Amino acid sequence: MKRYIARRLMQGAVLLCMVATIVFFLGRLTGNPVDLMLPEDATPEDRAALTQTLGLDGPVLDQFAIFVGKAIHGDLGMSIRMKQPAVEAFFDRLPNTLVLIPWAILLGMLLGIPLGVVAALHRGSFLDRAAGTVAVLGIAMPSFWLGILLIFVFSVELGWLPSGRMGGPAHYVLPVITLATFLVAGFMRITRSAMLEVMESEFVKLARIKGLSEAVVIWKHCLRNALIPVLTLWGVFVGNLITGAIVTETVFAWPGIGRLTYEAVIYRDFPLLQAVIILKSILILSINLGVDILYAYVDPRIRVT
Amino acid sequence: MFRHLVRTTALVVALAVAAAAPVRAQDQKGTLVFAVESLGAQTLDPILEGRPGNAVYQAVMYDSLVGFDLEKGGVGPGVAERWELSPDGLTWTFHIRPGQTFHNGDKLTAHDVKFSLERQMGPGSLASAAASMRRTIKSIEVAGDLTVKVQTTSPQIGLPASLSRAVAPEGAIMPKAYIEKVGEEEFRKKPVGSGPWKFVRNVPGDRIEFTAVTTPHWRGRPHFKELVMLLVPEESTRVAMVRTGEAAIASIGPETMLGATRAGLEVLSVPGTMQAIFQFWGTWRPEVKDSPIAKVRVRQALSLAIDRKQVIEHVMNGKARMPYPFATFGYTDFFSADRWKKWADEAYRYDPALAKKILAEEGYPNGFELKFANTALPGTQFMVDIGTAIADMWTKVGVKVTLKHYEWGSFAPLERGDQAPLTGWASMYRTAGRPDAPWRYNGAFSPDSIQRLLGDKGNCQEACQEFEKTYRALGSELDRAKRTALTDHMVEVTANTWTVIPILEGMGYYAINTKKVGQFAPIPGRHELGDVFERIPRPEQKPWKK
Amino acid sequence: MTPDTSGETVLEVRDLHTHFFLRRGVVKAVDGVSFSLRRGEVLGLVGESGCGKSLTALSLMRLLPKGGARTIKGEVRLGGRNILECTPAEMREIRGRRISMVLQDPQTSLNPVFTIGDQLREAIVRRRRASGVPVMEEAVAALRRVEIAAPEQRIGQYPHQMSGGMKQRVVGAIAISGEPGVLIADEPTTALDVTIQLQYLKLLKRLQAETGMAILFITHDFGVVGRMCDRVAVMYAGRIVECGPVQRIFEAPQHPYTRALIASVPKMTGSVGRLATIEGQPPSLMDLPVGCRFASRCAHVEQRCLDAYPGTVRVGEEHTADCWKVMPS
Amino acid sequence: MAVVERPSSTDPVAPRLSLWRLVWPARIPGGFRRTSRVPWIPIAIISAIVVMALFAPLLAPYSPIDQTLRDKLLPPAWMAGGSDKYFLGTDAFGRDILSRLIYGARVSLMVALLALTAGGGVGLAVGIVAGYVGGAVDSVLMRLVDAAFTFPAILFALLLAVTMGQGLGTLVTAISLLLWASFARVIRGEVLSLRQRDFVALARVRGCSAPRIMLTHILPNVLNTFMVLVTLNIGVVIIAEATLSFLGAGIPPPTPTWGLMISEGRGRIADAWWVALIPGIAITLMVLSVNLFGDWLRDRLDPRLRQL
Repeated sequence: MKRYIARRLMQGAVLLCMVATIVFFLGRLTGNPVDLMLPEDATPEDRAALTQTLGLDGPVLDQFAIFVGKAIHGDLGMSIRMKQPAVEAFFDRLPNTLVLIPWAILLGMLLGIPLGVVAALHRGSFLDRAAGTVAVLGIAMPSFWLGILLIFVFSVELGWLPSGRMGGPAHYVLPVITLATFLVAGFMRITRSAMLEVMESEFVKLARIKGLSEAVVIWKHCLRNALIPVLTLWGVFVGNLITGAIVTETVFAWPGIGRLTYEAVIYRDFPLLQAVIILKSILILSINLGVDILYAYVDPRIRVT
Repeated sequence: MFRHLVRTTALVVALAVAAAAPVRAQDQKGTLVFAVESLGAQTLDPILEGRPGNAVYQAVMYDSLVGFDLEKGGVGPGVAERWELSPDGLTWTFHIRPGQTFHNGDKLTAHDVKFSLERQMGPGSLASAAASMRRTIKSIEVAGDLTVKVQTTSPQIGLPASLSRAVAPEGAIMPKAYIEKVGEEEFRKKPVGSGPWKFVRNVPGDRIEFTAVTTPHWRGRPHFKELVMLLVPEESTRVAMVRTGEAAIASIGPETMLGATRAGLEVLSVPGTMQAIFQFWGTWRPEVKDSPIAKVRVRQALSLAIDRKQVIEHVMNGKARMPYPFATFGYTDFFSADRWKKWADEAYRYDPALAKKILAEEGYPNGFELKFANTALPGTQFMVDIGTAIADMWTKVGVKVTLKHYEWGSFAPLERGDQAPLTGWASMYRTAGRPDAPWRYNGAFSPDSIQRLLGDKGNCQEACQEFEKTYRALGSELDRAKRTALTDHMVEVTANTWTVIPILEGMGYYAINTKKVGQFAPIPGRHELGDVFERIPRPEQKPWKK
Repeated sequence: MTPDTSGETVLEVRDLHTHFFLRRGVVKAVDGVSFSLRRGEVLGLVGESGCGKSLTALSLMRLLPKGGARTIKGEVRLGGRNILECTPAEMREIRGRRISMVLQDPQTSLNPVFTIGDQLREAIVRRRRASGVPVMEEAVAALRRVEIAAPEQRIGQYPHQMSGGMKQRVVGAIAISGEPGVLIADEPTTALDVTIQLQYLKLLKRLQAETGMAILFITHDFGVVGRMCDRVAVMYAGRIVECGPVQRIFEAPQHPYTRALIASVPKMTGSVGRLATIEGQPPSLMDLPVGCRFASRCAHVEQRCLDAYPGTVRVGEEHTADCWKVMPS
Repeated sequence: MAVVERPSSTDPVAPRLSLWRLVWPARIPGGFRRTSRVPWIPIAIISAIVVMALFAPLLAPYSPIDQTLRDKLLPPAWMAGGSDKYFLGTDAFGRDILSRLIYGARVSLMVALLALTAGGGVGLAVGIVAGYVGGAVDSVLMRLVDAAFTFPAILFALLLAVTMGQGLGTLVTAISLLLWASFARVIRGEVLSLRQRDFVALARVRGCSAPRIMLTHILPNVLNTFMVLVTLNIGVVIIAEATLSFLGAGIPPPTPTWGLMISEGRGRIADAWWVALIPGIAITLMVLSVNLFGDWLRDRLDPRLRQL
């Protein structure tokens, strides 16, 4: 297990280097943030001065060397737009996104797993197709569209819920629903297929031979096994959610890292963009590693190897 | 008798209390929530923020050396009550309004003004005009507590305007003693200004909170107790928040206006905030010589093909106006506005028949292929819609429009260097509403400017030379009448080249929940509300008229 | 190995029909199977793959695979009661306690995410509900009974930590923990190594002797039949074609199919999984002939074989065969 | 738990008749197994949209980009104020929504086709090579796949859009980058198991070259899986297109795409709901249908495929 983790960490480091390099050069291709900071009638002189002030005037390769040198020491530069260390800006906003994600996953699972079980139990029947349709509906709607519709219905027309911003529990409802609908289909599908596989297995037959009740057979013997693949999806889903948060956070004016990333692109805030993508990758990698370790505890077969 | 006296005294006391206390309590109360699409850099240090952000949220807590004409728009008194130019044109003297204080109690003096201007020009400043200021300002002297003298290297007629928030953010006045005492870092965390609102809290990516000053302020004493500015990037969400009352005011685009009105919201429009224009790139270059757009009359025909009234009515929902010539507005300084208004109404009319005729005469009876870059500058996303609309109108007179869309960040780099990607193209562009026309003209037409739409140093022909001459003359002309004549001439020379063609004069738009705020008027030409909040009444004080 | 004919009948199967209803048609996998099982007896059920052996077993457990399998006719009398008429709840009471089963593949028969102890305890707890004896001790005892060394340690282990043979013993322990009167063993040794096979068979024998349960032993291995069984039933294309005491079947097989089977197994050691020596294929279960199902492969086929199915003919004591050509005794 | 009791093992003699069975007559007593019933409704919807895309110029009553500003924001014909000229109403430029919807199908499907060909093709190739060749090649390719999974694809698309400018090419590139890794991962898994099979071993014994084996033995055997992946990912592409339009990185106006139509109409839900709602419903129906069809296809062709 230790060797496994060590290997994963090494792989992660390599990945990060790749990601950092790609982001750096891709970012530099996209133009100078100075253009977005100056008014349209600025003089060339003002432009040159500002470029220099921001340290964007050297050759790209030199800039890259400086970036790498600093990055090794954990310094990912200052946000150009906010004049704040980029790492700090990221961690300022990270909690706001992290408070959203567990609820979204929880809601996604609460809807997706029972739907998957029901679909598996009634494979091929009307219920199966109905459950599948409901789940797929979640990925069939663009989330910004869903978000805007939800705001229109629940906050403007009905006045039940606030339309945006962070705040009390009520503020969480719509963003969490928007994020979760996206996950239901995934959870439902994997639960269904895992359940189908498990339900045909010999050990379930043996459980029945023992005379266990159907409830125990399904919800204990089958589901516990079916949950293993569900768990592996977590890593993927958290990654998706962090990316998906871009849209949701924009629609609901949620000051999280999704929104921050989008702003970094739009304002050409290179240091911030680099920092955000690198830190996000670290986040996704560690969540995946965490899920794998957790996986080992749920599935005893992996624990030893 | 005694009893009577007691009773009277009690009554008097009660009345006095009743009179005094409620005044205080009623005077400032409630929270004014403003939802805005962008909070810029969201920093409270003026030297780190550009113009729009400064005008949105820094303006509420900082005063500018030169202020506004609240009625007409353009320049007016600010921290300085008045200013004058020495006869040689090299020294501006600013007379500071007495009795101003910063939020920490310090008096605002000439020292703060000198400090602030120098800080704007200093090395750590991201002010867009920092370099220009360094070049033009020779020295800044404190001539008494309330007098500042600014010496310039050459006559700078436009200096006061460039220190007015009507034009630029560089005039923001910061507290010298405070910054020197606590240092820059601390100042950025706990900023202190002299405006009618005090800083409370800044939550990055979410909001900035202010509280009203309780003492009288020359800009006006706020009617609300708190002011919260929310960052809500998605427009439909902003409108939803105004509808639900989560926000009182939200910035919107013209496309949302109709919906907001139908939903029972008040829609406020700020006249003269920008001009949407289209312009032709590198028409003077030899390689474009044979291209249709190198011909003045073809360019004019393209303008005649645009039905501006339709665009105003349907794209801008009626909340826009026929434009003046390029970069000029009703409030433009030293400018014969009425004359040009008449001229523009004629010149910018819709005459597709004439347009087709001209095209035929110029040898394009079947139209030609026009490459058109559609783009929108930050904050005016509707420019894309205008571009789409005029491209369609050109199609209708037989021009084959090749439309390419650019996000602003990728368009801006194209106009620099040899402009190869843009040469021979037409594109959407914009000019912000500000009173000094020459500055903007210089940026568009000067042979050493970035855009150099009439020619560059190596290839400056008739119109280009004429512009150059007029602009130079304007730089040192102190006489009002002559200055106006020169400005008019500059406008005429360039307008007749049909290289930069206004489409419409745009406005700033706000959706307002009338249950949350009372009626107020914006400052003409000033899109952002940063200098307006203190004058916004509570709904019970001045209800909106239906 | 003389059959003990004195024991009471614990399981009686009469005219069992279990068919698969598929879109393409009906697969008559079990089509009129009858046999009986006496206390303390081991009945071997032998036949090629796909002849319906396993489905017969599952029909008895009423654990038919999903997807259209239904028992449409017949009787399964367990202690005098037709369990095909039981409600699902009653059936659960019966499973594990009256009739139990050992599955073919020990690798997949145990739930990988629970410990051996957990899975054993589930069976024990159900049987004893409020028993005073600690369940744990009983689980250990159950493991010891199936000859697992160091059961105290094993009980906390997961299935993947054990060998195949050991797992099959655990499965056995679970199956008999409810002290069932009938145990169905569906090819329990097929997946095991030859040496372990022998051990396991011995264990089964011993357990049977101890508890007196009846075993329905399903196999395609005549060698195992000889070692384990008192009687044997030969199944072909959904029906039992011959049934009798082991010795008689070996010495004097009556049905041509049985004869072919035995002939193809030199010295009773090989398997009959794939019979290369019998020409042709078994008939499609979806499209069974009217007559004898073996007719298409039988060397002695006659017209009557094709025209009608031969009845079950008693050919000796406890010995029957379904063939037109056998002589009733 | 009566629900979970298998109907097949209930009383064989007299199957219980329940209301449910009457309502759903397919489960008549002794009825046949009903798995993977052909999803006719989704197939019909998909066919309709494909027909719309193919014959857009014939079907659309108007040009999708011609503006009639005077007729802007007309509601659908059946509503008060609607005009018979515009069955589904008009948008803010007075363009016919029905025509834009029809042409939008064309653009959306074009994007899907190109992105799936490019992204899916690369994924297929990478998956086959990684799975078959194995060793260092496999490790390197799979690390690349991991990197692609770590890298937020939407951001990548945004970056590309601001770098290369918006357009079909950018969009297709961006979406392909989003797709290839998941294709590669699934295909590789398939190939790994195929490699163990006899016919591959036989081919190797016969002396077939590696490329030949990959092309003639492996490729045909993963095509089913590939088709299922393609089908299920059509929805992913359509949603990605819409999302990128929302973020301002999709196909620029005035070209009609469904995503752009929603994006342009999203501010008007209160007063002109049809502008955003109609294309939204179209997207939802299409993606739903494609997914349901894909699910069915997967059950038919490749039941082992788990998700996505």
